[in-house]
Amino acid sequence: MGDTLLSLKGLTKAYPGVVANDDVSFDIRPGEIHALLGENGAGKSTLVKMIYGLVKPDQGQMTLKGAPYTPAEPRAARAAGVAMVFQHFSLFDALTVAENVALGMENPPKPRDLARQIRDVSEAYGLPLEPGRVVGTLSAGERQRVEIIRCLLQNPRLLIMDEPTSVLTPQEVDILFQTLRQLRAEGTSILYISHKLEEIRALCDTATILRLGKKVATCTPADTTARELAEMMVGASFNTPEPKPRDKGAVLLQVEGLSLAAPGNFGTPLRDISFQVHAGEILGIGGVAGNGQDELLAALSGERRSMAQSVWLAETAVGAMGPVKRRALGLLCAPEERLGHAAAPDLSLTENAFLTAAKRQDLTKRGLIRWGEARNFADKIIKAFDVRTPSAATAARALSGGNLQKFVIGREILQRPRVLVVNQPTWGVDAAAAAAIRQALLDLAASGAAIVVISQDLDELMEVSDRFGALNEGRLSVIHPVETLTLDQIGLMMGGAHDMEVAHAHA
Amino acid sequence: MDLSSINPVLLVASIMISATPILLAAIGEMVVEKSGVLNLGVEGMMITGAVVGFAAAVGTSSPEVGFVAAAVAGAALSLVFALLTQVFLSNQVATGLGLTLAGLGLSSLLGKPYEGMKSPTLPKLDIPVLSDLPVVGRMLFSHDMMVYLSMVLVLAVWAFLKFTRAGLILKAVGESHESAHALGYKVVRIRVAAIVFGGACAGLGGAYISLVRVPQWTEGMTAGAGWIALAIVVFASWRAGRVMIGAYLFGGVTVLQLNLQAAGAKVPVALLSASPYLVTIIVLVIISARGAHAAPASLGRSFHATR
Amino acid sequence: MIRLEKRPQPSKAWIWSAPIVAVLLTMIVGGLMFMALGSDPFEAIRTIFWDPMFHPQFAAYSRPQLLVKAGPLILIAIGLSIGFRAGIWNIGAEGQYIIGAVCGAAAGLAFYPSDSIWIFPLMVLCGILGGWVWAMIPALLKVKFGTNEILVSLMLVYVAQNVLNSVASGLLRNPEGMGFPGSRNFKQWDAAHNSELLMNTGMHWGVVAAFIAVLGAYVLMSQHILGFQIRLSGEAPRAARFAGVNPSRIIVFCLGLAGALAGAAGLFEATGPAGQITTTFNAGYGFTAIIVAFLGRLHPVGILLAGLLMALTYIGGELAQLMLGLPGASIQLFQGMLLFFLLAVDVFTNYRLALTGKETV
Amino acid sequence: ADEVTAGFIYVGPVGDGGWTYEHNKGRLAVEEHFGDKVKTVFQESVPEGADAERAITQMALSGADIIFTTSFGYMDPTIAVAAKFPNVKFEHATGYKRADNVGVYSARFYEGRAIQGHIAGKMTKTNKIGYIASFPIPEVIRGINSAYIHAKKVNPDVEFSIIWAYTWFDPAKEADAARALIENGADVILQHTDSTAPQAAAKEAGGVITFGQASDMGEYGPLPRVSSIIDNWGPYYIDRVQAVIDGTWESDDTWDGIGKGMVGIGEISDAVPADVKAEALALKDAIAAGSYHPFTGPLKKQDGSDWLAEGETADDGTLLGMNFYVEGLTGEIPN
Ligand SMILES: Nc1ncnc2c1ncn2[C@@H]1O[C@H](COP(=O)(O)OP(=O)(O)OP(=O)(O)O)[C@@H](O)[C@H]1O
Ligand SMILES: Nc1ncnc2c1ncn2[C@@H]1O[C@H](COP(=O)(O)OP(=O)(O)OP(=O)(O)O)[C@@H](O)[C@H]1O
Ligand SMILES: [Mg+2]
Ligand SMILES: [Mg+2]
Repeated sequence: MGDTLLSLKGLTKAYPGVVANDDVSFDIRPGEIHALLGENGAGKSTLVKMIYGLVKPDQGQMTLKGAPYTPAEPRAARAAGVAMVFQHFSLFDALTVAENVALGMENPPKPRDLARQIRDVSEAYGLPLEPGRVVGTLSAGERQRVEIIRCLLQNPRLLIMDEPTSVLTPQEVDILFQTLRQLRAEGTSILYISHKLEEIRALCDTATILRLGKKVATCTPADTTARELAEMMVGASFNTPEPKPRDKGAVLLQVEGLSLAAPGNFGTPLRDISFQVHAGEILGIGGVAGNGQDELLAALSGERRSMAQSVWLAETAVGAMGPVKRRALGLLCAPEERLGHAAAPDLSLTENAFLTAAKRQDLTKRGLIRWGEARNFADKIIKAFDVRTPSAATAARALSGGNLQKFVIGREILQRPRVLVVNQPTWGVDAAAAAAIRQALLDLAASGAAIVVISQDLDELMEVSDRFGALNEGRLSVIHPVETLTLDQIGLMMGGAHDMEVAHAHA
Repeated sequence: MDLSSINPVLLVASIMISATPILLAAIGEMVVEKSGVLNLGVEGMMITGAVVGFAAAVGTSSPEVGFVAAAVAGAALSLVFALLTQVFLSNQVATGLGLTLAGLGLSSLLGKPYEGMKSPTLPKLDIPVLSDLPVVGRMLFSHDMMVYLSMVLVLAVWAFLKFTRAGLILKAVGESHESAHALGYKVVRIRVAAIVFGGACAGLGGAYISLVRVPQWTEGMTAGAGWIALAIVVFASWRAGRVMIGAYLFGGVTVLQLNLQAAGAKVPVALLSASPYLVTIIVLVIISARGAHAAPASLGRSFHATR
Repeated sequence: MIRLEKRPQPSKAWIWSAPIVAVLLTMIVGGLMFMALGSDPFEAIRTIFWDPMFHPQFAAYSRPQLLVKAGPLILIAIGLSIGFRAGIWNIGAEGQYIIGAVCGAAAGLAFYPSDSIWIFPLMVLCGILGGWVWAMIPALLKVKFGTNEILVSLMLVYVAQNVLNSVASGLLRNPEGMGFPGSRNFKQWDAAHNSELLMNTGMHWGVVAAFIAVLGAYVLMSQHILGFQIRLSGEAPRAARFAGVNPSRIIVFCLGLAGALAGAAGLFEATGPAGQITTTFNAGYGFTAIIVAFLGRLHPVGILLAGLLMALTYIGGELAQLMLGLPGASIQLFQGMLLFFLLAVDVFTNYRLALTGKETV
Repeated sequence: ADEVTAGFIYVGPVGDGGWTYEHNKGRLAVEEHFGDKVKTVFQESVPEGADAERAITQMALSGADIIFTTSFGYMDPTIAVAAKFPNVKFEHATGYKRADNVGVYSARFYEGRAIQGHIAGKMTKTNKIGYIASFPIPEVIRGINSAYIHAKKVNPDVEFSIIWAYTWFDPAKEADAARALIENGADVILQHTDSTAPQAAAKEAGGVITFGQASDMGEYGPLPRVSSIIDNWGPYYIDRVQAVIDGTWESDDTWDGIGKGMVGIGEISDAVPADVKAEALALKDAIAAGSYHPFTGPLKKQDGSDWLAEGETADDGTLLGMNFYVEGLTGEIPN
């Protein structure tokens, strides 16, 4: 076994308008866990896609165990012993676990043997899976197991994982780490991408940091502080949001016994959810992806209706109203998925501003749209939230994720909501922009609005919210003030242990 | 009305003949849709197959050659659709409709010299023992080769989708082209292959009309069979076995309503002759009301890979 | 290697030039086809595109006929395009057209031979209603059961054709028609005749309605909140639901509008240019309008131009048959080509060509 | 004009093998007969409706001197265009509206149907005769009645089963209809639709006889096709064009049959027994000579009411508007 497993030299890949990777070189040793760090858009995913044969480098070479390595397609990469778990899952909802696994293998064994292998391997690594289940019915954590098992069945020499933990509970993260350490012990190298710096310090042997497509450093994470890592990624220091003093007012949003059936085949039902939010308060709702976050937002926005009495806006029962009426009353929302849900990709920013602001900003007159006013409103959002775009006539899909997110949040905040519900407000947004968005939320609360922040980023929730609850399989845990919670308790809440002890302790 | 005058043996036999063209076209279209592509040009490919098959059969005096030529012609026309939708990323609905229009025009242009001609017809297979059975022999075992071929094709497609890796990949592409691409499958290539297969099947179906069912060439002779084939795919919830049931059901209603007329049934003629379409609508409603869609998740969506 | 690369924004230049490029390509390839058929390609192209408007012998007659032919196509295509923008694929306009004409004609004939001025408005109203009702069938089935509207609307065309066969030789048959199928001729009954409004212009009420529809659709789609909701539903259904758009309402509205316009077109045609309800009075306008809608890129002004262009190829095609002996089928193929070329060229509005393996920055 | 142009408007494609095919044969006969003196133009597959009026107008504008519009549905458009072109002569087939420059012409196909009925009645073994009808219009009803009367005359047990196809020309549908009739026990198929698909279906079934319609369909003889009714428009067209050349053309109403040769009876094949053939030919001669009218009393209507008394013959007015079955036919005329 040589000194390096995979060596990258001068890899460069340009997309129109950006150089995603610019002359990147580093080595991965056998049996090490190598972290790849960088802000959103730094080029991490692009780099690993080149290693996996999905993207062809414009320039540069790779060598695997000393031999030139130029995978023309993923099949070649898999044959060379490279396996990958994708940032956005590459699974097929309507197919079974076994079929999904087979699709990711070069020469899958007969169905019966494969099913047995899946059971064996998944148990050996503590990631139990039922081969016959349809993937669409699995939770996010289970879906990731499918991806991982698919890789492990091929005995890879290099396993690439692109942000695997963003969808896992702390407990599941622990299990995953055990698995990865076990693999390292067996001699497998792991290239590990994550934004969670403490994780990386705990797990990884080496870290390579990318900024704007260039490699800026390689270091040993255990010897570097999280703060130092973050500054290397960003290349500068930035402000952390500051809460202003705020007074808790009357209850503005009240949810009582909200239950809703799952939408479609693969959704999560909401089960008996109750909570209150006061004026000037931020309620944080955590949980692993796919535990009812989207469904809760849809039930609050009015996309899905429930019993009138199950959602109250101040003194009004709004549960049976549609989105337009709720908005008119001051209940605004910003969903997680920016393109296609919060905004229509091919429509201009002006049109997207109109999308939710028609009533509150008075942008229509006898059914006709006052496009001039709509444009003014869009310009106002662009200015107030520093949205980088050529103009308000630009299509939403032409904006970068972070800029569009600022636009979407800005659109709701500038309509002066009484209650604002946001889901993943800084998902995929770089640190500086994320800080700005959090600051805006804090300011809005200070001005007397009630806010619900649904997020999978625990640090974010700890930073902005006054009280915290977690969603698990469509149930909401008991809600606690943030100051009283430890990470362990939060993990239990997210995992669905309905924290009876904790509840007693603070009763 | 004297229903007893209807001869059930002959009735079943002629249902098989009238169902075979739609069965062929529908099983092909089902494979296309399984790969996530909606080709509404079945009618255009069928009629092109009908004319080319007829011309080739007349030219070579061999109906077998006619069928092969029809399959090739249907496949060739479907390549136009594949080029437009898979390479030029055009809207599949519009392109399919355009293909039907172009196919109708092309076929009547090609067919001019063949109008009013007779073609050699496909001989009935004489299956030893089976054909000689009383009743069933005449009913089920004395048809031409294509009737059995269409059934074998259904069986083959069923087995392909259920048991083979290639079938699994085809379904995967139709479910999520992004995931399939990420795993390294050639989405466009797989879809083009499916489209071409669908085109060949539609061509065969068309040729069955012009070489066996009618048999002669006339403009517009497929008379909507391609649309029925599309309906049957939905009706069948994208399952091979049910495609067969659907095609035979439709063929059955079509033939039965004529038999009822012939037997002097006291039902308005307009209602009888609209009955195949009404039955199709009713079945579509029942199927959708039961929520058994099972449509491939990527059906009709364009795919463009960046590399 | 050349490959396609998505543009961040649709190209304005291509939006306008793509149809022109498509027409030019069609002329070139169509010309080659005509040459293969043994005609002079230049003469054929001239006959199709130029003669209907400028031929000394025919133009005075054919020019107004352009409007007569384009009117129903535009009227139907406008209705269809609005649904297509919302992702609702009504391809059964032919059936809605037939039923509209049948209902409108029946309503009028019930009062034969009254010469009240209300007859024609009543017929128009019933025509609209008839088309609307026929379109409501797929609409309600889709809303209630999620039934595929493409297939239901299409199957209903065949049903409508059977209804037409039945009433043309039964209920609506002209009692003075010697037992032949076909209604009374509306051209001979002034109260019900959709006559030319200005002599030798081809302008009849159906054409007027088409122009109003173009204008109305333009305002609806670009200025009205409902049009915005329709576009939103087609572009991003989830975003539409988030905005508060009720998908069922959009389905019912779009199919209903398309049905109403197709029904009106049928009635105007039956009482005007066709003159009577016969088993064959419907000349496939409902299907051709789909192509017109796409040629016009689902935009009202585009549809206006596409309808006129389509009418031109029809009438020019007839002249080419008459004067050059070109087979009618070649014209059909020519129209198919036009659509294909537009669809192909359209890719450049959203994508550009790029050379791979080269630095682009 | 030095050269006369004759125009033809066809409802179907020239190659339909039936109705339009025979009209086009008539046009070719005109070309052949006059040579350079007459030019012909035609337009095929012209839909009945708005497009017909335009097609006829454009033909008139292009300089045609006489225009034959060869389908019933062109009646009103022909009248309308004729009013705008007083110097152009129009001839409309199978209609009933005339004008100074519009004449009408049609053929007495029911005379041929009588002969078919006779042969059919004699030859059926199952006593079931299938009839593929197109639209419920007088011409078709006349044909059914005529065939039935003469079949019944020679075979009192005969029964007709009728399928209304609602099309003049749809081979697939015609083939299905023929099969359905055969499945119902019919061993003779009469058709009033234009394609040869029923012939092919009968051939495949075996033991069934058919008759050619509009054209001879001789390629299906001697079995299943045993004879045919042939439209023969050539002589009439030549006659009318000659009248235009001579300047003697006048609007008139022509309804000719076997006697004038407008309706031809195709070769009766050897599959028909000699005695039957002889009887059929005798019937044909009697009709041609005018000594026998196919609708001669005593005849009752389907409902049992009297229509024609002993020895009385039907008048043309009743025949032209015929909308009832004669006694003995079952089923209803759809409407
Ligand atoms: N297919 C593509 N076409 C054009 N630009 C692309 C494409 N893929 C990535 N990019 C751009 O390349 C840059 C790097 O993207 P990449 O996905 O590698 O970032 P990342 O570091 O993985 O970010 P994240 O943390 O958000 O996952 C970004 O600016 C992105 O917009
Ligand atoms: N973005 C928007 N801006 C303004 N008005 C809208 C918007 N979207 C929808 N509307 C319209 O506003 C009206 C009220 O919308 P809302 O969603 O409250 O309706 P609803 O609850 O479905 O109505 P109902 O309770 O009557 O069924 C509807 O006519 C809706 O079509
Ligand atoms: Mg990434
Ligand atoms: Mg990320």
